Amino acid sequence: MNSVQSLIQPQVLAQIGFAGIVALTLTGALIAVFPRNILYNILGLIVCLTGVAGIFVYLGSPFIALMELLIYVGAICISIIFAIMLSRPLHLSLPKRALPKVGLALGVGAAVFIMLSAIISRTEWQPAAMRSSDWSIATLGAYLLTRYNLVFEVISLVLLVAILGAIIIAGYARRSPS
Amino acid sequence: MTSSWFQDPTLLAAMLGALLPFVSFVLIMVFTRPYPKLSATISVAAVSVSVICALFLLGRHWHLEHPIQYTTKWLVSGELYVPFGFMLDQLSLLMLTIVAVISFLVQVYSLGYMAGDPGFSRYYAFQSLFAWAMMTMSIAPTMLQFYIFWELVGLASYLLIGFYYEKFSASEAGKKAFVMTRVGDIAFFLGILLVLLNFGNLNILDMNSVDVTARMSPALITLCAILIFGGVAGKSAQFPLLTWLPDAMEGPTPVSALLHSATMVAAGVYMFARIFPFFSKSATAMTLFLAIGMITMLLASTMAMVTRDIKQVWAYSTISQLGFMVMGLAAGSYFAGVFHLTTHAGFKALLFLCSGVFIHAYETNDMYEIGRQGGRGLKIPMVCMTLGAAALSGLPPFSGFFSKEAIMGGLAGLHNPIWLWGGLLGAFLTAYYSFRLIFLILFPSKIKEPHHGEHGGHGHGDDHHHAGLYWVMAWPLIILATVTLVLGLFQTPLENFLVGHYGGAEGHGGGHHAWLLYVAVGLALSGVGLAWLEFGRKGASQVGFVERMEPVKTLFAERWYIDHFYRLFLDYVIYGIFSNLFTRNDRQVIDGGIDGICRATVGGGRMLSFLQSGMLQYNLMVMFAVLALVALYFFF
Amino acid sequence: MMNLWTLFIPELYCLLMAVVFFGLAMSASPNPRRDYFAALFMAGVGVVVALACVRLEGTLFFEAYRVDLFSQVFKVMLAMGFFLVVCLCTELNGIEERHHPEFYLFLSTCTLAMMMLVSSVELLTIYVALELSSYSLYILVPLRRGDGIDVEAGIKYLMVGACASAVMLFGLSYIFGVTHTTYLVEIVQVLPSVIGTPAAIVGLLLMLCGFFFKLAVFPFHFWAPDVYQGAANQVTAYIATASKVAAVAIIMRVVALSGGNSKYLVDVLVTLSIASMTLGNLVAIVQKDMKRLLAYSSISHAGYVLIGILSMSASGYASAIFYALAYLVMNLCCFLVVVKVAHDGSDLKIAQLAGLHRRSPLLAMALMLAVFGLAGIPPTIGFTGKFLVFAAAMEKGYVTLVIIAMINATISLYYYILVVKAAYLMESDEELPGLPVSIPTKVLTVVLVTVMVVFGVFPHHLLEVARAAARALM
Amino acid sequence: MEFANFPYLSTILFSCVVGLLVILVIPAERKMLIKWVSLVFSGIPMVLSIYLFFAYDKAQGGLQFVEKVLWVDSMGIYYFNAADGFNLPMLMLTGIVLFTGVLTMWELELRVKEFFAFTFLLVAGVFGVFMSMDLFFIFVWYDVSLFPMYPLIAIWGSTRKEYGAMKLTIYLLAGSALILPAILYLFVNSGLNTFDIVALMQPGVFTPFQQKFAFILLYLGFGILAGVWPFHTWSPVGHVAAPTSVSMIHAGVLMKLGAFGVLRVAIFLCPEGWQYWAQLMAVLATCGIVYGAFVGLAQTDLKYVIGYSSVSHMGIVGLGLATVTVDGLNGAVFQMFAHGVMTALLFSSVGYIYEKTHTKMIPELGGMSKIMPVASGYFILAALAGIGVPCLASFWAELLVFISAFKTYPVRGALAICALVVGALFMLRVVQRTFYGEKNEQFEHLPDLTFVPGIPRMILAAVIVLFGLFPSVMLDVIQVASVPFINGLP
Amino acid sequence: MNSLTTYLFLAALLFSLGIFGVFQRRSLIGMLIAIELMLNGASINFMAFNRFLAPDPIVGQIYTLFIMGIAAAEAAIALSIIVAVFRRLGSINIERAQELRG
Repeated sequence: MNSVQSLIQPQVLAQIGFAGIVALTLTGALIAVFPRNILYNILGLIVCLTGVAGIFVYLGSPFIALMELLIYVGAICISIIFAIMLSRPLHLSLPKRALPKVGLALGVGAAVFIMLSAIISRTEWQPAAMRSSDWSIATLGAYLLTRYNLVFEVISLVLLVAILGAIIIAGYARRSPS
Repeated sequence: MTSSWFQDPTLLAAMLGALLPFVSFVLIMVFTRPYPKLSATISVAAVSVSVICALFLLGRHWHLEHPIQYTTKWLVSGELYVPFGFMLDQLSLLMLTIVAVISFLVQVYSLGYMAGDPGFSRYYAFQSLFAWAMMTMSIAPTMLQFYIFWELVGLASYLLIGFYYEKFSASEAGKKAFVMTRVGDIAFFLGILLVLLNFGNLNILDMNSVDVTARMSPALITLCAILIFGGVAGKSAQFPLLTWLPDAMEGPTPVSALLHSATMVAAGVYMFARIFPFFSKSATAMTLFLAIGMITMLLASTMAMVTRDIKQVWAYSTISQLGFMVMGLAAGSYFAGVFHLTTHAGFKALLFLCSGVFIHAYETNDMYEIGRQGGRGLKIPMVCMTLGAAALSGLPPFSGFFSKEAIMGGLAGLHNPIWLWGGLLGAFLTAYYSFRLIFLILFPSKIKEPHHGEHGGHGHGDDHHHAGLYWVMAWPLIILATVTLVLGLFQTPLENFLVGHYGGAEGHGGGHHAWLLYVAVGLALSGVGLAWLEFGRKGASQVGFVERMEPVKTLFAERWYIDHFYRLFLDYVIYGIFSNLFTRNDRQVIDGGIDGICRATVGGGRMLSFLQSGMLQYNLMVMFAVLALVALYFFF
Repeated sequence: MMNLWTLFIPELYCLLMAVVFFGLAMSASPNPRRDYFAALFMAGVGVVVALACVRLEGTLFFEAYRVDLFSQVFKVMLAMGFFLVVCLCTELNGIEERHHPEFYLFLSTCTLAMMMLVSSVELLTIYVALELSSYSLYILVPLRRGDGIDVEAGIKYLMVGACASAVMLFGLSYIFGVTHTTYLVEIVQVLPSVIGTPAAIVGLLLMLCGFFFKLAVFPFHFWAPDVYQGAANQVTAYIATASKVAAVAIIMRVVALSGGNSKYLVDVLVTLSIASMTLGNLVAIVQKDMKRLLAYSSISHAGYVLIGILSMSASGYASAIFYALAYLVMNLCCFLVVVKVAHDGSDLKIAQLAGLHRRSPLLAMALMLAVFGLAGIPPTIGFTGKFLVFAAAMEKGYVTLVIIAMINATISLYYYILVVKAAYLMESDEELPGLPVSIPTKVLTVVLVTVMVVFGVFPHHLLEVARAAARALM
Repeated sequence: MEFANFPYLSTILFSCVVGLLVILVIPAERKMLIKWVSLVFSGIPMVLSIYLFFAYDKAQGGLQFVEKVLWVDSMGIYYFNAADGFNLPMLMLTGIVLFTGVLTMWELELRVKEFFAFTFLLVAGVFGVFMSMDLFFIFVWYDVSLFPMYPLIAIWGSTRKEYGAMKLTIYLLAGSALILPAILYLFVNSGLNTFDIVALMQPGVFTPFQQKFAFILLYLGFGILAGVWPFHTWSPVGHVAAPTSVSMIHAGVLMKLGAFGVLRVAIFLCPEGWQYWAQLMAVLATCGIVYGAFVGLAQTDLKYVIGYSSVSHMGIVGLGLATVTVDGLNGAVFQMFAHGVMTALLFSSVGYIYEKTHTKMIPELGGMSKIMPVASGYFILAALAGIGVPCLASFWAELLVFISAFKTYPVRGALAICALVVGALFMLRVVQRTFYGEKNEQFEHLPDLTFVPGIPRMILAAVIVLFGLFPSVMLDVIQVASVPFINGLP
Repeated sequence: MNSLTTYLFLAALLFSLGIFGVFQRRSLIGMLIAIELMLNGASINFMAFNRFLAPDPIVGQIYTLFIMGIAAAEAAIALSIIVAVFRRLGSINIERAQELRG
C-alpha cells in the first residue's frame, strides 16, 4: 500500500513519467535509425519527437512542446511521408546493410558520444547568478518582436527561399528527361 | 712611374719586347685571320722587335750591378697585392734573349715550313701568344706573375701541339700535355700559396734572400720547394710527369723546336735557376731533385735508344738533357745548369729544325725511311744535324761539351759518387743514341735510287718557289749551327756575367778535375763508336744491342710502361671509379632522391584522393572521427 | 531611427534585388538578356551602395547586429563578389533560361544572408543567417542543366551542410550553457575566463565547424570538390569566392571570442590548417577537372587563411582580411577564364585549356597571373596576402607552421604550373577557333589583372583598410 | 630633377618593366618590331649599368645612387635601391648578358612576343634583386625572376623540356620556401619593424642563435639557386632543356642570384651565423667543385657538361663566401661575374652549334672547328676561361678564392685546387671531342658564324679578356664593399 | 535523476544516434531523419540549459522554436532535392550517387 501510495506521489509519478518519456524518446530514436524500411523510420521519428515534446514539458515549456508536436510531427514528418508517398517506389527499395559500414558508423557514433559524455561530466555547469523566472508566453512573444526581431524576419525569408527552392527543384520544372 | 715611361729606355724596351707579340696575337686573332701573309708579317715583325729589344737590353745591362725592377699594380685585394712588372737581372736577360732569338728564328723558319697550311694565320697567332707569355714569364718579378705566364705558356703549348686538330693523336697529345703539366702546376701553385701564406711575399728577390729562413721553418721550406718543383717536373717533363713530351711531337716541327726543346720545357729549369737560392736552402729537397733528374735522364735515354721516330729521339734527348740540367742545378752548380740550358736551347733547336727539313721533305718521321730515301742528300740540314748531335753528345769543341763538362764538374763535387756515374752513363747513352740516328740517315743499308736534288721530291708547288722556301728554312739552321759552334767559347764571359750576381754561388764549377774531362769525352766517343759499330760501318746490321733484347726493347719502347700506368689510372680510377660513381650518385641518389620526393608527393595526392571516394557517408565518418579526435586531444 | 535604417542599407538593397528578381521570376516568358542586364545594373549599384556605407558604424536590433568597419569591408567584398559573378553571367548556359531570374534571386538572398552574417553579433542571428545563405546555395547547385551530377552534388552539399549545421548548433548550445548568453559582446567577456572548461572550448570548436564547412576546411571539405564540379560554373564561382569571404569573416569573429589565450584552440587550428593545406595541395595534383582542381586549391587556401586567423592578433586578422580579398580576386579571375572557355556551361577539363594562348592571349595571361597568384608568386596580390599571413604567424613565433605552409605553397606550384602548361604549352588536337572575347569581358579581365598586380605591388592602402577593419573587430 | 639625383637604378629596372609593357601592347605578328623594341630596352640597362659601374665613387664608398621611398608604412617596407661594390658587378653582368641574350635570340620565330615579354619579366626580377636593399623587395624580385623560367624553358626549350622546366621551377621556388620564413623570422625578431637591410645589419640586432638559425635557412634557400651541392641537380637538367638565351641568362645571371642572395641577405644580416656555418659551407662548396668536375667528365651532352661545370664553378663562389675573408669575398663576387660572362658565352656558342646541327650530343659532333671556326673559337675561349687559364677573367677570381680558401681551410682548399686538374681534363675532353678531330661530313655545308650574329659572342669574349687583363678594374670596386664589411665583423 | 546532466546525456545520446543514423543509412530519407534527431538533440540541450542555468528562461525556448523553423525549411529543400535525385538516378540510395569522386 505504502509502496503504491508512494508510487502515486507526484514526484515519483513524475519520475516514472520522465523515465517513460525518455524510454519513448530513445525507442523512437532507435526505430528511426535502425530498421531498413523507411516507413518504420518515419514512425519511429514521430514517436521520438513526441517523446522530445514530453521532455520539453518536463523542462517547463509546454508551449514549445506543443510547437514541437505541431511543427515537427505535424509538418516535417508529414511532409516526409508525403514525399515518400508521392514518389511511389521510394519506400520499396530496401537497401542491404553492410556490416563493416554499420560497425564503423557505430564506432564513430560511440566516439562522439564518449566525447560528449566526457564534456558533460567534466564540466561544472554554473547557473547564472541572477535568474529570472518569467516563463510566460507573452514575454516570449515580446522577445520575438524585440530582441529577436531580425531573426524572426529572416526566418520568414528562409522559409520563403526554401519553399521557392523546393518548388523549382522538385516542382514543375523537373521533368525527368526520359 | 708614368713619367719615366718614355724616358727610361730599359723599361721601354722591356715593355715593347714583351708586349708586342701580344698585340700581334690580338691583331691576328681579331682582324687578320683571313690574310695569312699579313698575319705572318705582323708576327715576325713583332718578334723581330722583341729580339732587338732583348739584345739591346742584354747589351745595355751587361755589367749589371743590381737587378732592375719595375712594377705596377695589377690587382689589389685586401692584404694581397699582385704587381705586374719586369725584373731584369742577369738570368732573366739571358733567358729573354734566348727566347727572343729562338722564337724569331723559328718564326722565320716556319715561313717556309708552314707555307700553304690552312691554319697559317692561326699558327702565327699562337706563336705570338707563346712569345709574349714566355718573355713576360722570363722577366717576371714575382712568383705569381711567373706562375700566371707559366700557365699561359702551357696554354700556347696546348694550342700548338694540337695545331693539326683534325688528327686525333694531335688533339689527344695537346690535351695530355696540358693536363699533365697542370698536375705539376697544381703542386707549383700550392707551393707558392704556402710561401705566400707563410712568407707573405712572392717577390723572387725576396724569396731568394736569406730572409726566408728566418720566416719559414726548414721543413716548410722543403715542402714548398718540393711542391714548387712539381711545376718543374711538369713543365720540364721530369720523372714521373715525363711522358707528355714525346707525344707533344705531334705538333708542327718548328713548334717542337721552339716549345718542346729550346724554350718552354726549359722554363722548368729556368724556374729552378730563378729561385735557386730558395731551393738550395733545403738540402733534402736538392737531393730529391738530383735523384729525379738522374732518373729522368736515364729513363729518357733508354727510351731514345729504341725509337725509330726522328723527332722522338730528340724529344727523349730533350727530356734527358733537362734531367741533366736539373741534376746540375740540384748539384749546386748554378752556372753549369744555366749554361747547359743556353747551349741546349741552341743545339736542340737546331736539331729539331733540321729534322723538320727532313720531315718536310720526305713526309715521314721514320729515320730508317728517311735514310732509305736519301736523306743525306739534303746537305745543309745533314751537316747541321751532325753538328747538333755532336754538341748533344758533348764532343769538343761544340757548345754542349763545355756545358756538359761544367755539370759533370758539379756532380763530381758531390760526396756520393753515384751521381757522377749516373751522369757519365747518361753522357755515354746520349752519344750512342744521337749518333745512332745520324748514322742511320747517313749510311742507310740501302738507298732508293730515284732520288735527286737537295730539296726532296715530294713536290707541291713549283721548284722555284720551293727553293725559296728551303732557303728560308735553311738560314735559321745556319745561324743556329754557328751559335752551336761558338757558344762554348763564351763560357767564361757568361759565367762572369751570370755568377757575378750571386757572388760565386755555392760551388759552381766544382774543381776542374782533369781526369773527368777525359773520362767524359772518352765515354762520349765510345758511345759514338758503339753507334758506328752497330749502325755506321758498312754492312752493319743496323740493329742496336738493346733491340736485340726483346723484353728490354719493349720496356724501353713502351716508355717503361709509365703511360700505361697513367692510362689505367685515368680509366679505372678517374673515369671508372670517381666519375662513374659520382655520375651514378648524381642520377640515382641525388636526382633520384629529388624525383622520388616528387613522385612520393604525387603518390600521396593519389592516395589521399581516395578519401574523396564519392561515398558520402564514409566522408562524414572521417569528418566526425576527426572531430572526436580533436576533442579527445583536449582531454589528454 | 532614420539613422539606424541607413546602417542597414546594403542589406535592404540586397533584399530589394531579391524582390525585383522575384518579380521577374513571375513573368511568363524567359528573357535572359533582360535578367542579365537587370542583375548587372543592380549588382553594380550594390557595390556602390556597399562602398557608400563603408564608413558607417552603429548597432541595430537590440545589439544583435553591429555595423562597423570590419563588417562593412566584408560587405563591400561580398557586393563586389556578387557583382563580378554576375559579370560572368553573359552566357549563363549552365542554367535553363527560365530559371535565370531565380538564379539571380538566390544569389541575392545568399549575398544578403552573408552580409547579415558578417554583421551579426548574436548567435541565433548568425545561425539563421548562415542557414539562409546555405539554403540559397543548396538550391543553386542542382539548378544546373545537366546530366545528374548537379543533383548528386546538391544532395552531398546539403547532407554535409546539414550535419555541419547540426554540429554547430550543438556547439552553440554548449556555449549558451556555459556563458548563459548568446550575445558575442557578452560572450567575449565571459568566455576567456572559462575557456579552460571542456564545454566552452569544445562548444567553440563545434560552433566553428559550421563555418569551417563554409570555408571547406579539413575535415569539412568533402563537399567542395563535388559541388565545385557539379554546380554551374557561375554558381561555383560564387561559392568559391563570396561565400568563402563571408566564412572567413565569421570565423574571425568567433575565434576572436576566445580572447587569444587558448593554446588548445590554437593547436586545433594549427592542425586543421596544416591538414587542409596538405590535403588540398596533394589531392589537387592528381585532378583533371579545372573546377575540381580549384576546389582543392580552395581547401588549401582555407588552410592559409586559418594561419592568419590563428595568430589571433590585429595583424593576423588584418592579414586574413587581406588574404580573403586577394583570394576573391584571384579566384574570380580563374573562374572568369573557366566560364569563358567553357562557354557552353560544361565542365572544363584542364586539358581543354590547350591552345588557350593562341585562342585568347588575354585570357591565357589572366589565367597565368591568377594561378601564379594563387600559388603565391609575386608580384601578385596572392603573394602579398601570403606574405602578410606568414608575417603575422611569425610574430607569434610559429616558425614551423610557416615553413610547412611554404613547403605546401611549393607543392601547390606543381599543379598550378600544370594549368599554365595546359594554357601555354599544349596545343589542342583539333584546330579550335579563337575565343571571341567581348569588349566588356576584356575590360573586366584587364581590370582584374590590374587589381591583382597593382595591389600586389602597392598593398599599402588596402592593408591600412584591413588593419582598420581588424581593429574594429578586436 | 637634378642630374646627380637621377634615379639610375630605377631607370634600369623600369626600362625592363616598360619594355615588357610595350611588348605586350605590340601585336604578336610584328616580330621585327618586337625584337627591335627588346633590343632598345635591353640596351638601356646595359649602358646604364656599365655607366654606373664606372661612375661609382670608389673613394667615397658605401651605398651610392640611393633611392629610398617608404612603401608600406605599417610593415616598414621600403622601396630602397642602392649600389655598392657587391652589386655593381652583378648589375653590369646582368646588363651585358641580357643584351647579348636578346641578340642571340634574334633568329627566333616562334611566339616572339611572349618570349621577349617573359625575358623582360625575368630580367626585371634579376635587376631588382641585385639593386634592392630591402628584404621584402629582394624576395619579391627573387620570385619574379624565377617563375618566368617555366614558360621560357617549357615553350622554347629542347630536350625533355617540360620535365626540365617543371623540375627547375619547383626546385628553385622550393628554395624560397626556406627564404621567406627566414626573412620573416629576421623581420619579426629584429623588433625594428623594418625590412631595410641597412637598418637590420646593425650589430646587435639579432642574437647569435637567431643569426645561426636564419642563416642556415637562407643559405639553403638561396643555395639551391646557387647550385650548392647537393641541391644542384636542377641545374644540368634545366640548362639542357632551356633555349639558348635562357640558358645564358639563367646560368649566367640567375645562378648568381642565389649566391648574391647568400651574400646580401644571409651574410649581411647574420654575420655570426655565417661564421658559425662557414665550415659547412666550405665542405659543401668543395664537394661541389670536385663533384661537378668528376660528373662533368662522364657527360655526353654539351649542355650537361656546361651545367656541371657551372656546379663546379659555383662551388668556387661558395668556397669564397665560406672563407670569411676579404679575398674570399672579392674572389666570390668576381667569380660570379666571370662565371656569368663565361657561361653565357659557352651557352651562346653551343646555342649556335645546336641551332645549325640540331644536336648537342658530343659523339655526334666532332671537327666543328673545321666547319665553324669562329663559333668554335668562342667556345674554346670560354672553355679555357672555365679551366682557369690566366689572363681570362675567372682566373683571378679562382686565384683569390683559392688563396683565401687555402689559408682558411688548407685541406678543403687543396682538394678544390686539385680539382682544377679534373676540370681541365673534362673541359679539354669536350673541346677535343667536339671541335677537334675529323670533321663530320653531314655538317660540312653548315655556315659559320658571321659578323652580325657574332656580335653578342664578341661582346662576351671581349669582357672575359678585358677583365682578365685588367682585373683591378673590377676588384677595386668590389674592394670598396668587402674591406669595410669584413673589418666591421664582430 | 531529473537533473541537468540527465538531459544533457539524453541530448548527447540523441545526437550520437543521429550521427550513427547518418552514417549507416543508405536511404537519403533515412539520413534526413537522422539529421532531425541531431537537431532535436541540440534543442534538448537548449531547453535544458534554459531550464537549469540561463538567466532568462525565454532565450532557450526561442532557440528551440527557431531550430524547428530551420529544420522545416531544411526538410523542404532536402526533400525536394531527394525527389530530384530519385528522378535522375532512379533511387534514393546515397551509394548510387558516386559519380563525383577523386
